[in-house]
Amino acid sequence: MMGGTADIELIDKKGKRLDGRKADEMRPVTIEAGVLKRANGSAYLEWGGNKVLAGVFGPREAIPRHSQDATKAIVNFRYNMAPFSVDDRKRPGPDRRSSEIGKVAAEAFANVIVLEQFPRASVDIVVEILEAAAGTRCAAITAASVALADAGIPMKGMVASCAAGKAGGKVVLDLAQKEDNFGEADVPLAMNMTTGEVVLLQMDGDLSPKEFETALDYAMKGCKDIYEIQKKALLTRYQRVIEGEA
Amino acid sequence: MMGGTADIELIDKKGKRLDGRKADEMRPVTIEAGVLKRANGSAYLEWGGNKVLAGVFGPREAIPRHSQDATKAIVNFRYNMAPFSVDDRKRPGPDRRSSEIGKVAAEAFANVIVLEQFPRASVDIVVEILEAAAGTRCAAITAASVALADAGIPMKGMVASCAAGKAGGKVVLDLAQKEDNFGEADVPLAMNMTTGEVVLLQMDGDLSPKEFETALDYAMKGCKDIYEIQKKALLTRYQRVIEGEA
Amino acid sequence: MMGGTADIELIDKKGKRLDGRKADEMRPVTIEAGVLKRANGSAYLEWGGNKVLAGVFGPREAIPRHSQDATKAIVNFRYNMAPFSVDDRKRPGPDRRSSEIGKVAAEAFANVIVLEQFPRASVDIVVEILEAAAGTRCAAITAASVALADAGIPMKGMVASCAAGKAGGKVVLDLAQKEDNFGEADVPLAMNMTTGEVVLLQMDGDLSPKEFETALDYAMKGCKDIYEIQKKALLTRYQRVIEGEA
Amino acid sequence: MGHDIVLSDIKRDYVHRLAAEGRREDGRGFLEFRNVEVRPGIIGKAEGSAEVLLGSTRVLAGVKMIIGTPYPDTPDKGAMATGVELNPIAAPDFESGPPREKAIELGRVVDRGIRESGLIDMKALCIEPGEKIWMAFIDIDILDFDGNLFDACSLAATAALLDAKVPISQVDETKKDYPLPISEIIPIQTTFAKLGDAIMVDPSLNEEQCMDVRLTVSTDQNGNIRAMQKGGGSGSFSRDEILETCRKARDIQVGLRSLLEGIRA
Amino acid sequence: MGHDIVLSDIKRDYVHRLAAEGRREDGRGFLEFRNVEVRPGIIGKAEGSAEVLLGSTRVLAGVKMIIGTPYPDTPDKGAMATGVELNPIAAPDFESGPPREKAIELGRVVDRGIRESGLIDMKALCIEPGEKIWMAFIDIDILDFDGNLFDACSLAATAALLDAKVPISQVDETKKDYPLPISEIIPIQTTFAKLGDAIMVDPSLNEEQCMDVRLTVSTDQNGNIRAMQKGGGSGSFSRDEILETCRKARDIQVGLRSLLEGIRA
Amino acid sequence: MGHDIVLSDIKRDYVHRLAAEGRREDGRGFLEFRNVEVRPGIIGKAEGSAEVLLGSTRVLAGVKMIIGTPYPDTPDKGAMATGVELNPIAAPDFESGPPREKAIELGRVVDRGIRESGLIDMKALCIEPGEKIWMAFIDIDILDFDGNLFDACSLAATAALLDAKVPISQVDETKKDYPLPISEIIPIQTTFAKLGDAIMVDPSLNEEQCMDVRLTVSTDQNGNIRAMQKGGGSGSFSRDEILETCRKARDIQVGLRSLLEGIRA
Repeated sequence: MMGGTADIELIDKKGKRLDGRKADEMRPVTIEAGVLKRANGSAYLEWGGNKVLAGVFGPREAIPRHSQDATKAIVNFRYNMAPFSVDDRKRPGPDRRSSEIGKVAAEAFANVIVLEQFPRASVDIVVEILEAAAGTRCAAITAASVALADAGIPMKGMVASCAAGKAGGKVVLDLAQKEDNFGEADVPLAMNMTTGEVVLLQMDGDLSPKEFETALDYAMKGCKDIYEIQKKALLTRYQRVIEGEA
Repeated sequence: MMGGTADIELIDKKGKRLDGRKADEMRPVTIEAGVLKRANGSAYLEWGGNKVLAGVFGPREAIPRHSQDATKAIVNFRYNMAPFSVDDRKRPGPDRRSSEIGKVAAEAFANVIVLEQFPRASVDIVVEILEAAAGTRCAAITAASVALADAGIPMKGMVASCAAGKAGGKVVLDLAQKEDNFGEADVPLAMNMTTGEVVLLQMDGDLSPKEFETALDYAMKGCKDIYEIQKKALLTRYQRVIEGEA
Repeated sequence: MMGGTADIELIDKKGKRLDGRKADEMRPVTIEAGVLKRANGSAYLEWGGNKVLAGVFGPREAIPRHSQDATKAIVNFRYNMAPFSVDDRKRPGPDRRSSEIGKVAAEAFANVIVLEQFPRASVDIVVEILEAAAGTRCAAITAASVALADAGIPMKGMVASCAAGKAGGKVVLDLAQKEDNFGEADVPLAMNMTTGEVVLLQMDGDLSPKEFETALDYAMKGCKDIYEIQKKALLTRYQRVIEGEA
Repeated sequence: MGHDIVLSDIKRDYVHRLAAEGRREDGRGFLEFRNVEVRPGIIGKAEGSAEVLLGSTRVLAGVKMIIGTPYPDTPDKGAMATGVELNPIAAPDFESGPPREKAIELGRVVDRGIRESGLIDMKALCIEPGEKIWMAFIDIDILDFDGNLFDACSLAATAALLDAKVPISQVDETKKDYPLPISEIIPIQTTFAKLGDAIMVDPSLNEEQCMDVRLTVSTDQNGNIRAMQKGGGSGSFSRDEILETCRKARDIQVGLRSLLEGIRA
Repeated sequence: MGHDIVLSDIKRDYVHRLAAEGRREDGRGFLEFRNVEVRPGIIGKAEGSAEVLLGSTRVLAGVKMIIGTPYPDTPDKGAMATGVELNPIAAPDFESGPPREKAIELGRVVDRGIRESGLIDMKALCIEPGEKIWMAFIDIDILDFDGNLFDACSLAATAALLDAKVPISQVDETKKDYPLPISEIIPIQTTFAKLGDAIMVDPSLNEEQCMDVRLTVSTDQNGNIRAMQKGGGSGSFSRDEILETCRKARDIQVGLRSLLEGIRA
Repeated sequence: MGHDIVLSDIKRDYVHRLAAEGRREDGRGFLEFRNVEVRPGIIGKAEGSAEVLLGSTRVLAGVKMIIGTPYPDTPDKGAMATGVELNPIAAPDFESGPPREKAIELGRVVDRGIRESGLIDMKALCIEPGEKIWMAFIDIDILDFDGNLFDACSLAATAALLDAKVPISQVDETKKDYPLPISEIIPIQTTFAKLGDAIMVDPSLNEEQCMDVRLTVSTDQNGNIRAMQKGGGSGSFSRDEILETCRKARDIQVGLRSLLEGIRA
């Protein structure tokens, strides 16, 4: 969100984006559920250039013990970027950005997981960004939701996530890397797909009220598309299970 | 205590100090008790250019539990300088100097607080140096003592604190910033004002036995003056409480 | 193990090493047991230029409690180099090399200490390298074994340790500093002297199968020599105890 | 571990019941801020400073300007960093030690509010391209915690930056210190708590502890939205609630903005 | 603290009994590796990468090449560093946080396997003696843990280095990226577990949890021994067992080595 | 957590009763040090070193001289740093890990004793103003703890500095190493414990664990006071006790000072 620099033309004269997409078009997304042996549930997702692996453990006894809640389970969300996932090597280990993403993502999932069934327990979501190309937090949440379903964690609804924003003066869906770097605004959003309510919302940049409303609608529409892909991935997984492959 | 450099004349021909004070004269001190809502007791102090805020919590169950003493309360003293309190920005977080000051200050207050009444408890003193101008540890202890009284912690006596030292070849009371930087010795001291005994004493520099005795007497005299200001601050506080303002 | 550089002649024409030793000759070793007051057992060792102090505490209740094993004692081995022990000052505190040495040394001693006698306990071995001159891990293990015996910890056998390697194209026993820096291979080894079995083995460098076999035999022979010196140190210690000197 | 403050169920029921009735424990309307005071310039050793009192919440922001080298990818720009400390003086359950998730989120939201909005003119902080820049360190010390740290910290940081001077005379005695170059567009941040169906601005400590979820909205004098952050719980917002909250934020920020008038180094 | 995985005594007895009978739970022979797959070049943003699947064990190694300054004592050589993370995604008992002893040993053995064998031609990584060098960061991310991380990590690191390019075009557009200079001698690492008197290669998760001790042996295509590490327990090896294990390692590495053929940036 | 050494009440009563009767558990007079031995030059790789035995207390100080860049505000001066480690080899209740308050106080008192007294001639450690200086790292390793670490560490550090050479030949082979430039004024530190009304020098381990409070006084050969530190408990001193303790310190230091005679690199 550095503000557009004159050098880069993010939208061409025909209204097409750098990668040829229309304003309200998403990058290609593929999801595979049940990819890890040791995790209770897992999913692998590719979204544009993003490559994301999600694993879920639990419900299990929360540790350290002083983190336990006697009335319900707690949700831990570990978001981590592999050192080789970005152009400049990322130093291993948690940083402030990862902590913040982990916090808001955990709050989003606390909205849908039936936590009251598991007092003193934790549901531990681990997401590893293997390769990053803008929109990693939406990709992480989307993959995690599939991994939770794969683990059989009871949920009141799936969580789908997608960002909209503004680039080259125009509201667009699902910012690509250069749109993210040189665009004017980014609005990552996640929805509880059963209730249609927003469970994650952040925004940085500069949007008029009208532009913001459009961005909001684009992102909510994006979530619906993502939700279809999530369901397909889980269906494929269940079929594999039934066929005895996993 | 770098040893006087030739360039700076800390005492002029008339025996006056850089800021016009006489050798045994203190900088102006003001104290206000009861300035914070959440702390059990608090005080704000200005002393020369020093601005200090003290808060007290407790007696309350000491944590972590292995720090508890089954026979009496423990005293924790957190001394911290705000990053913007000094000329060069201070990195946030504890450093070795803060740890040492916290230790000797906690020992000074362990002398006067009636710890035996509160087994397994802690009395937690938190002092924040908002702006620093030499003599911060004496200012911190002086403010903390008022905050303890404001919190109603039972004490066998108030603790007052003041430093003496040597600057420009002369023993002086309450060193100012430049006297501290370029002077020859610094003797911070704290007293239990009920017994007249010394509960904190440090010294660095170079003093003859005679000079040291004079410095000791100056500092003890300074404590007595500070004590009067402490009592006045508490009186004002109690009047406010009685009048129902707080 | 940087691989030999042309400049340094590690073996002369007569087959002698830089310090005049033959290929299968060790540097001088002296050990004194019972040198510390507070440790339950201790030993001081000099081996070539190495100066090593070992202390043992326990068996005692293992802390933190979650490290306890309900069926047997655990072994902790702290290997540490003093900052002034090496040419370039070593930053104080643990590093990855120390952690690894501590781990493999603890595993070696877990082979011989009768751990089943002390459930929930720890045997804590602390080794300080006061001066380092190649072969510190063997020196550390050798000293620790004497300290354990001095502490009266029940053992199924003494552990002796010695390295062999390759330098100047030749397999040699007990590499000296320059042989370690410029030689072709290093094989540190430790033996349970009662069973003759290898309880620690590492290797880096480049050895043909034949050379490796020779190095193994050299190192095992070195352990036997070290074992004699260990026994002598303990005998001297017991005589001192009997004579009431300690 | 920590001295946890557990809000009793009775308190929680009370605050929620009030909210359902359109009321608040301190008698405020849902769109009413508590009394706010901004005190600029109170720390002489800082290049800029401001204390903000928001009800009994009290935070102190200080700006230090330090000379450094630019990042390789922005050789002609200054740098900035924001730090927020949940000082244990401010509440019985604040602890010393490395910042936890809550403090990290708070610090990052305040930091982004300054950074992404272009509040500081970073190019004006370049002294010598590729070699020498000014770095602005904004440190926020929380001294008394009575709810809504997000808005108190954001306001204090903005006021401290408006109060700040570039101490050029420290490095070149022939030059005179000048005010830190600041954008004309100044975003103001407002935070809303949702309790049940009620949405209220500037939550008090009790309201914050009882709320389902929080939405922070930053708007500028053109009415544009400059930053948002949902947080503070597992609750959710509908599309309409989000748009409505943005409208409220645009209205409410006017009062807070007026407190910054006249602050200039 | 952690979610410890305690292997039941029944399981332990079963695995040991099988071993005594010359058998393994998955039907393999003692000198048989599980199915191994090497997938080079799967991370576009890394200069080199490779995923290794060893049974269900899955690790991903990535190489990043960064320009830096040489160490004072090796002014004409590049630098390298290896990091291994026991990612909590890989097993219920892996934890976030600073690496523990096990991860440190693993990382150091993999690092030494590359460093001491001269796998990377460090002199070819010098750009300007005393001033500018390439530093190779090899980071290994463990994604699924089903035993024998030592060999999986070593193989992935070696494959990622073979896959790696030096991104010289990033600093000099007139030049073309070229393959990372690699030694012709490539050591292959094989790990053996000892259970009772049985010694078996490539231990599975259960075998690893039941083993008395472990011996890792690295051998090159000349049959020379390049590295060894005993670990994994308080067990011991006799002189003959060590020599015999070295012989087995020389035989077994041939199969693994063939998986690296054709990988070259 | 730690392996705490709890002194029984019986022991405490005994030590206090002895003190009240003018006696000590080891038969010493109140102004009598235990046997002290100073062994300089025992670590070949250190630029200077000294081991001190004080009763059974044993500490080893080593000095390393390293070339570095001066601090911006002292371009023509060398630098120094003192580190003290409560090595877990020295006592059952010493733990590994970051130094706690006790170790920090000890380290800072020893550091100030050297730094503030001007023991090292810092200007003589400047090689090239603003560019290159010598930094003296004084590391103190506590090997056996039997009370009064303050005086043992201070004496060892002073002896190690007297023993130290500046290794100029490492950087310029034409030059010869020369003794570290040391002030002619050498402060000697003595520590007194107060038990009830009794004040005794060089407390043993038991006396230290039973004392009400401690006063450390550093004096030079002119009889001037160079440093003081009260600590070790919640006890207090009267004005007269302080002055009297200073007088005793001036007398007692003579014996310790004689142990440093003849130590010179």
